[in-house]
Amino acid sequence: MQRRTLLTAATFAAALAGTGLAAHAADVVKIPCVCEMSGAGAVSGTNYHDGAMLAVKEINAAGGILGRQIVMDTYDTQTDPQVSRALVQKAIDSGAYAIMGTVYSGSTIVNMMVAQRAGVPQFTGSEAPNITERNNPYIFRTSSGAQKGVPALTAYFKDQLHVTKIAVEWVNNDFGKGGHDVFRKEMKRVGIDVVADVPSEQGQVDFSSDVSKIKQSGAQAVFVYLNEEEDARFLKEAKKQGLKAPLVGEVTLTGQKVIDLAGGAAEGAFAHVGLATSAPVPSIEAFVAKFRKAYGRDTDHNGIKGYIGVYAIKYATEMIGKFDRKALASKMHGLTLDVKKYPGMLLTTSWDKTGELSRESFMTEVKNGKQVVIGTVPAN
Amino acid sequence: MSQFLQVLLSGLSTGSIYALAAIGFTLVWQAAQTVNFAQGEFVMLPAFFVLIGIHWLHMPLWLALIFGLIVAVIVLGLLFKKLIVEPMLPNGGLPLIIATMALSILLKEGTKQFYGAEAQPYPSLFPQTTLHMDGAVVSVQDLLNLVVSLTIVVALTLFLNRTRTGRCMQATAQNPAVAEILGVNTKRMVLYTFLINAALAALASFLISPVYLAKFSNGETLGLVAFIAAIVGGFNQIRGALAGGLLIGVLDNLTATYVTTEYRAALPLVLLIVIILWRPQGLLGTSEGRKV
Amino acid sequence: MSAGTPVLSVRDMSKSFGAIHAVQGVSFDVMPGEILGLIGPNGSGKSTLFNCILGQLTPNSGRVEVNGQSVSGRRACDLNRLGVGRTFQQLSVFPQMSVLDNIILAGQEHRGTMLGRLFGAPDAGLTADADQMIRFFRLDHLRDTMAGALSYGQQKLVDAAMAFMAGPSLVLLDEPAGGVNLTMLANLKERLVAYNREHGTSFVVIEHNMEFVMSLCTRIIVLAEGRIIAEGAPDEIRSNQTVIDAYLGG
Amino acid sequence: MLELKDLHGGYGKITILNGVNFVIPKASITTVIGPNGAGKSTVFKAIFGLLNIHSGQVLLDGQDVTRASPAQMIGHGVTYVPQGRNVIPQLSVWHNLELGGITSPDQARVRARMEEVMDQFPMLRQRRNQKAIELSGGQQKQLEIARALLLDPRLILIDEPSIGLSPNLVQEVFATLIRLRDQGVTVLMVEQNAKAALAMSDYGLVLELGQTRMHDRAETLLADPRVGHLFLGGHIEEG
Amino acid sequence: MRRPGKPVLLGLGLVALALAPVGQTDYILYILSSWLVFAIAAVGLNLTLGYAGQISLAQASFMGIGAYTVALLTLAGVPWLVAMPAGVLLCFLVGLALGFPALRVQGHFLAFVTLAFNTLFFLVARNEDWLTGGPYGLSGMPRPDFWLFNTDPNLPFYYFTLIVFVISSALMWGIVRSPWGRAFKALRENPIRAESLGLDTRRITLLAFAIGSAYAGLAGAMFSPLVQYIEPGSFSFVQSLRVLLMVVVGGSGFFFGPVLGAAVVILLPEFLRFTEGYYLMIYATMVILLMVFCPSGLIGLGQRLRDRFRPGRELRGDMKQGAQL
Repeated sequence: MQRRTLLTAATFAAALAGTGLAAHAADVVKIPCVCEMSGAGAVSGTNYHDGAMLAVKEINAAGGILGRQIVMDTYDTQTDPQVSRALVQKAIDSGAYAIMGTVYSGSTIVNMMVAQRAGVPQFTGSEAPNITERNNPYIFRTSSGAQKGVPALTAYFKDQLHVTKIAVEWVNNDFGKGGHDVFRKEMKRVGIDVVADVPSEQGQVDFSSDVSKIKQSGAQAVFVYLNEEEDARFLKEAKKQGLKAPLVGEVTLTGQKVIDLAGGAAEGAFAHVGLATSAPVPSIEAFVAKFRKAYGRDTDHNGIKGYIGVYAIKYATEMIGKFDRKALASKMHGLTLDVKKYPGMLLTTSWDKTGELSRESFMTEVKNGKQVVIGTVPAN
Repeated sequence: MSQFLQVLLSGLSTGSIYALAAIGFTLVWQAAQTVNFAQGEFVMLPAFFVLIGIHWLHMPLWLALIFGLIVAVIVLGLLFKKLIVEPMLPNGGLPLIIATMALSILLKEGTKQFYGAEAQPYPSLFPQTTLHMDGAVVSVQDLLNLVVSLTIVVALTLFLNRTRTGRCMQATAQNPAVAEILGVNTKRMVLYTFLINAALAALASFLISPVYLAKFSNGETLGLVAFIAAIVGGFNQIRGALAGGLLIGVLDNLTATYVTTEYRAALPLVLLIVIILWRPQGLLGTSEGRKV
Repeated sequence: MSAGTPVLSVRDMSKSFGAIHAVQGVSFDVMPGEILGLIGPNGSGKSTLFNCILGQLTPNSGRVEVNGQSVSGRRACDLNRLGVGRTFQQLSVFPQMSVLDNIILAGQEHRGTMLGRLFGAPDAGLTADADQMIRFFRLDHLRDTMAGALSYGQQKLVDAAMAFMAGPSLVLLDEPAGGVNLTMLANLKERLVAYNREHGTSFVVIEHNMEFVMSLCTRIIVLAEGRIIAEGAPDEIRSNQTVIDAYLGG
Repeated sequence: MLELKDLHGGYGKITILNGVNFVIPKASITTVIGPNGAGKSTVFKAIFGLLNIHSGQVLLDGQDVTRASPAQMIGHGVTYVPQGRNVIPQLSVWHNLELGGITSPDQARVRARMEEVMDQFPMLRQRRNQKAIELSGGQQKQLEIARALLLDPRLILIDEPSIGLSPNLVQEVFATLIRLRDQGVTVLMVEQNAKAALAMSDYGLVLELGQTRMHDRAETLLADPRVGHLFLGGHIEEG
Repeated sequence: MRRPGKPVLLGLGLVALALAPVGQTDYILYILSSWLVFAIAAVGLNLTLGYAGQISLAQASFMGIGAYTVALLTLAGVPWLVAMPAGVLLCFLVGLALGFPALRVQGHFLAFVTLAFNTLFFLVARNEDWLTGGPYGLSGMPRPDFWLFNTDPNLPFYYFTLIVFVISSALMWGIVRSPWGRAFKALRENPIRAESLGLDTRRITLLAFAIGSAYAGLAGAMFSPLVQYIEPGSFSFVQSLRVLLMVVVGGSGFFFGPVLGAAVVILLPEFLRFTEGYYLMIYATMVILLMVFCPSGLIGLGQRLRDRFRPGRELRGDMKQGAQL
C-alpha cells in the first residue's frame, strides 16, 4: 500500500522538474495573460487574450518596451476561480512584470488578492463594481465598471424615455448581480419604480415566464443584464410574446454576437457600451479591421480591453523609464492617456485612485442587423 | 389567464424536448442497465454535426439534418455501445458511470476545440411566425416542437408495440433470459436500443438548437433535466418519461412565474427527492422485478 | 435457561401472499441441544416459515419466542444479539474480506458498545476465538484468503462458522448441503454434530438432501402445503407413507 | 433422437455436470428426476446452449449440436420451457405467444399455428389482449407451454411444469404432453412431482451429482424401491 | 498484508511530503496544498463509497457547508481552531440526515438524491446572500495564526495543511482498521448477512455518511483559508463529480486510493497543460481507458501488475458487490 506514498513522492519530483521555467532572460519582459480560454467564459476570455496578443505583436515589432521584447504566456483558467487563483500565482512565479486578466469577475475577485500580495499590477477585463471597492493598489480595469456604466443609462431612462415604471432582467451570478444591485440603487435614487425584478439562471434557455412576468408588470422599459447567449434567447422570446417596451442593456445586448444569435429579434435593442467595436471612431474602426485580419473573425469589446491593457502597460512603463512593478502601479493611479499622444489607447482613458477607469462611452442601437452608435456619453 | 396559458404552452414545448432525451435515457437503462451521464452531451452534439454539414460540406439544410442524424447514430449509438458500454458492462455500474462522466468532458471539450467556444446560430426548422390564442402568443416553432416530439413518441411506441423487432426489444428489456431462449438475438436488440437513443438525442438536438443555440456547454443542464424527467416519470416507461419531461417543463415555468424565480431550479429537485423516497418506481412506472 | 424452556417456540404461524396460503397455523418447539430438521416438497412453505421466524417477513399471525422471550417484530440484528444465528441458502460470505475478518465480524457486534468498538482493539479481542473457530471448521490454511476466492463448499463452511461465532443458543441452517460435494458434506455434517455436542447449541435445519437430514437431525418436521403433516424421529419419517406420498406425488 | 455423450459442464468455475449420458427415443416422454442440486435443470441448459460445456457431445438425430446457440436450437426444432415464470410481463398474451415464433421467416404459418395453439388452450384466446403479468401463475405456465409449441418442435424441454399449478391443471398439462407425444413430439421433462410424472412417462432418468444414475422404463423405476430410497436419503449403489 | 518495509515506505512518503515544498514557487505550494485539501475530502468519500458502498454525489456540498461555516465564523473573529470543529460537527449532523434516504434506496436512486441535495445547497448558497454573500461569495478569510506558527505565507500554510492531512488520515486509518471499518465493508459486501450477524446496518449506514461528510467539512474548513475566497460555484455538483473521480480513479476501497486519485485529478491536468487546448480531452480519454481496462482504479492496476510478478496473492477483484450503482 505504501507504494502509493512513493508514487506520490515521484509525483512531486515531476512537479519540481516542471517548474524550471523561472529562467530570467534580461532582454524580455513577461506579461502573462491569465484568462478564460475554456469553460463558460471562453468567448470573452479568448477575445481578451487575442486582443492583448495583437498589441504584444505590434509592440514587439516596433521594438518592445524600453527595448525589451514582451513574452506573453497564456494560462487557461477554465473559468474556474480556484484555478485562476493558482494560475495567477504560477504567472507571478514565472516572473511576471504585470498580469493581463481575468475577465470573469468571480475569478478576478479571487486572484487579485494573489497579485496584490506579490505586488504585481494586474489589468482585468472584469466589470463588477466590487473589484475596485477593495482598496487594492495593484488592480486596474480595462473598461469601466458597472457602477459607472449603469448610471450612464439612468439619464437615458429618465430624460429620453421618460419612464416611471421599469423592469430588470438579470443573470443570477456575480456579473449579473453586480449590475442589478447598481441598477436598483440608481432607480431608487431617481425615483423610477422597478415593477419587475426577474433573476434568471446562467445558461437558462426558456425565458417565457420571464418575459411573461415583465409583460404583466406593465413596465415601460426593460433593463437587460445577461450574458450573450441569454441575451439572444431573451430577445427571441420578447419578440415572440410581442413585448413592446424598449429593451435596454449594458455592454452585451447590442453586441454583434447577440445580433447574430438572435436573428431579427435584436432589432431595435439599445445598449450603453463602454467600448463599442462599432463606434464611429477611426481608431476603433482600424483596430477592428486589424483584428479581423489577424484572426479571421470579429471581436467583441473584450478584444479592445486586452489590446489597450497591454498598451497602457507599455506607455506607463516608458513614462517611469524602468521595469518597476510598484512604480508602475503608482504611476497608473490618476493617469490619463490621451489618444492623440498614445494612439494604442484607441480612446483617451484615465484611471482613478482605485484603478477604476473612465473614458468616453457610447449609446448604441441595433439597426438593420448592425450595432450603430447613436450617441456618446462623455467620460466621468 | 392568458399568462397562464402562455407559460403552460411554452413549458409543454420545452418539456417535450426534455422528454425525447429522457426517453432515450430510459430505453438505455432498460436495455443495458446503464446510466449515461453524457446524455446531455448526446443532445448537444448532433446540432454540430448538422452545422458541419452546412458550413464545411455545404449541404442544404435537409441533407445536413440527415447527415447529422446518421453521424449521431453511428458515433453516439454504435461506437458508444461497442467501445465504451460493452467492454465495461462486466465491471459493474460505478466504473461505467465514471467513464460516461469522462465521456461528457471529452465530447464537450472536443466540440469546443473543433468548433469554438462561442454559441453558434442554428437554422430554424420551422417558420418564425406566431399565433395568438386567447391573449397568449404561441410561436409556430413551439407548437411544432411539441407536435414533432409527440409524433416521435407515438411512432416509437408504435414501433415497439406493433412490430416484431419492437416486441423483441421489449422482450429483451423486460426479461433478457427468456428472450434468449425464444431465439431473440438479444445483443442486436440492445444495440438497436442504443441506436434509437442516439437518434432520439439527435432529434431533440435538432428541435432544441434553434432556441438553445448550438453551444458546447448546452448538455450540462439538459442531461440533468433528462434524468430528473426520467426518474419522476418512471424509469421503465416511455410514457412515464414523456410525462416526466412535460411535467418538468411546465412546472419549471409555472414556478418561475408564480412562485419564485431564484429557486426555480429547486422545484424539480425537490420533486425528484420526494418521488424517489416516496415512489421510487416513478409516477407512472411499474416496479421492476429487478433489484435496484 | 432451564431445561424445560424451549430455545425456540413458534405458535400458530400463518403467512399468505395474496390468495396463496404459504404457511398455515404452524406451531413447534425446539428444545435445548436438539437438532430439528424441517423438510417438505418445493413450495411447502419451509422458506417462508424460516423468514417469518427470522423477522424477514411479517407473518399474518403467530408468535415467536426465543428462550421464552417474544421476538415478534424484531429486526434481524436484534434477534442475532438474543442468540439466534443463521446461515443462508445462497452464498453469504463477505467476498472481499479475509476468512479471518469474516469470522471476527460475526463476533464483534457482541463485544462491548459501539463506541467502545471504535476505540478498542482492531480485532475486538476476537482473533484467538476466531482462530479457534477457523481451526474447528478446518479452514486454517485459508485464514488470510479472501472469502470470495474460496470454493463453494469452503464458503459454506465459513458461513456456518460465522453463524456460530457469537456463541448462539440456536442456529437456523438454510439448506447447508445445497451444492456441496460429498466429501465436503461429510465434513460439514461431522462438524455440525461435533459443535452441537460440545456446546449444546440447538439447530433448525432446512434441507432437501434427505440423507444429510436423516443422519444429522434428532427430530424431523415435514411440511406440505404450509402445514405440518408429520413429525418424529428420522426413522419414523423415513417409513411414513404420508411423507412418501407428499414427496413422490400422488 | 436426442443423445448426450459424457457431458461435462457448469457455470464459470463451478462444475455441475460430471458426465451425463443418455439416449432418448423419438416420440416418447422422459422424466428426469433426482435430488436438488443433481443438475437436472442444468442438463436442459446445456442442451439448449445456455451453459459452458467443458467436454462431451449433444447429438440430435445423429447431428452434433453441442454448443449451438438457443436461436440455432430453435432452428433445429427444439424448444425450452424453463422453470419459474417466463413470460414477458408487460406484453399481451397474444404478443407473448407470438414471441414463440418470432424467429420464423414464415409469419403466416406462425399466425395459423397461433390459432391452432389457442384452440388447445382456450383460456389464452379469452385473454389474448390482457398483459401477461395479469395472468395467474398456472395460466402463465400454460402460456409458456403454448408458446413452446408454436413452431411445431420436434423436441420440447420442459422444466418443472407442475410447480405452482393446482392438481387439476397439472393433469391438464400432462395430458397435453401425452397428446404431443402421440403426435410424434419428443418430450424431456424435469419434475419434482416424481411419482405422477413417471406414471405418465415412457422413460425415467435419475440424475445424482451431475451423473446419470439410472435410466429405464418409467414403470420399472416406479416399482424400484431404490427410487424412493434415493428421495428419502441414501445412495443408489452402482450397478 | 504482511510486507517488509511497510513502515519504512510510509516514513519515506512522509519525508517526501515534508520536503516537497523545499525551493518551490508559491504556485506549486498552492497546488500541493489544494491537493492535500481535496485528498481529505476524497478520503472521506472513500469511507462512504469505497468501504461502505454508499454512493454520494454530495461531497462538494459538505465541503461547502464546512467552508461557509468556517468562513463566517473566522470573519466574525472566531479562531480557526474553534470554527473548524463547528463546521465539521455541522457536516456530521447534516451527513447523518442525508444518510436516511440510503436506508430506503440504493444505487442510482441514492446517487440522484445526493445529487439533488448538492444542487439545492448550491441554490441556497447563491440565493441567501444575507448569509452567504450570494454569488459574490465571501472573501478575505484570515489564515490561522498559532502564536509561533503563523500560516499566512504559503509555505507554513502548506505544512499546516500537511499536518491536518496526516492527522485526519491517521484517524481514518484508525477507523477503517477498527471493528467499524470491518462493519463498513460488511455493509458494502453483503448488508443482509451483516444484519443477521448482529450488525445494526441502519446505524452503520448513517455513520458512513456522517463520517464521510465530516471529512468533507474538514476539507472545506481548510479550503476556506487556503483560497481565502469562497463562492457557490466552488461547491457545485461538478465539484462533487471531481471528488468522486478522485476516489474511483485512485482506487475506491483502497486506503491510499483517494490520495493518489486527488493527485491525478488535481496535478495531472497541470502536467498536461503543454498540450494546450487538448489537455482536458486527453485527460478524459485517459480516464475512460482506465475505467475500461482497470475499473478498480490506479491502485488496482498497481496490484494487478504486482500480482503478475508475485503470484499467489488474492486479487481484491472488481467491485461487483458493494459499490455498485
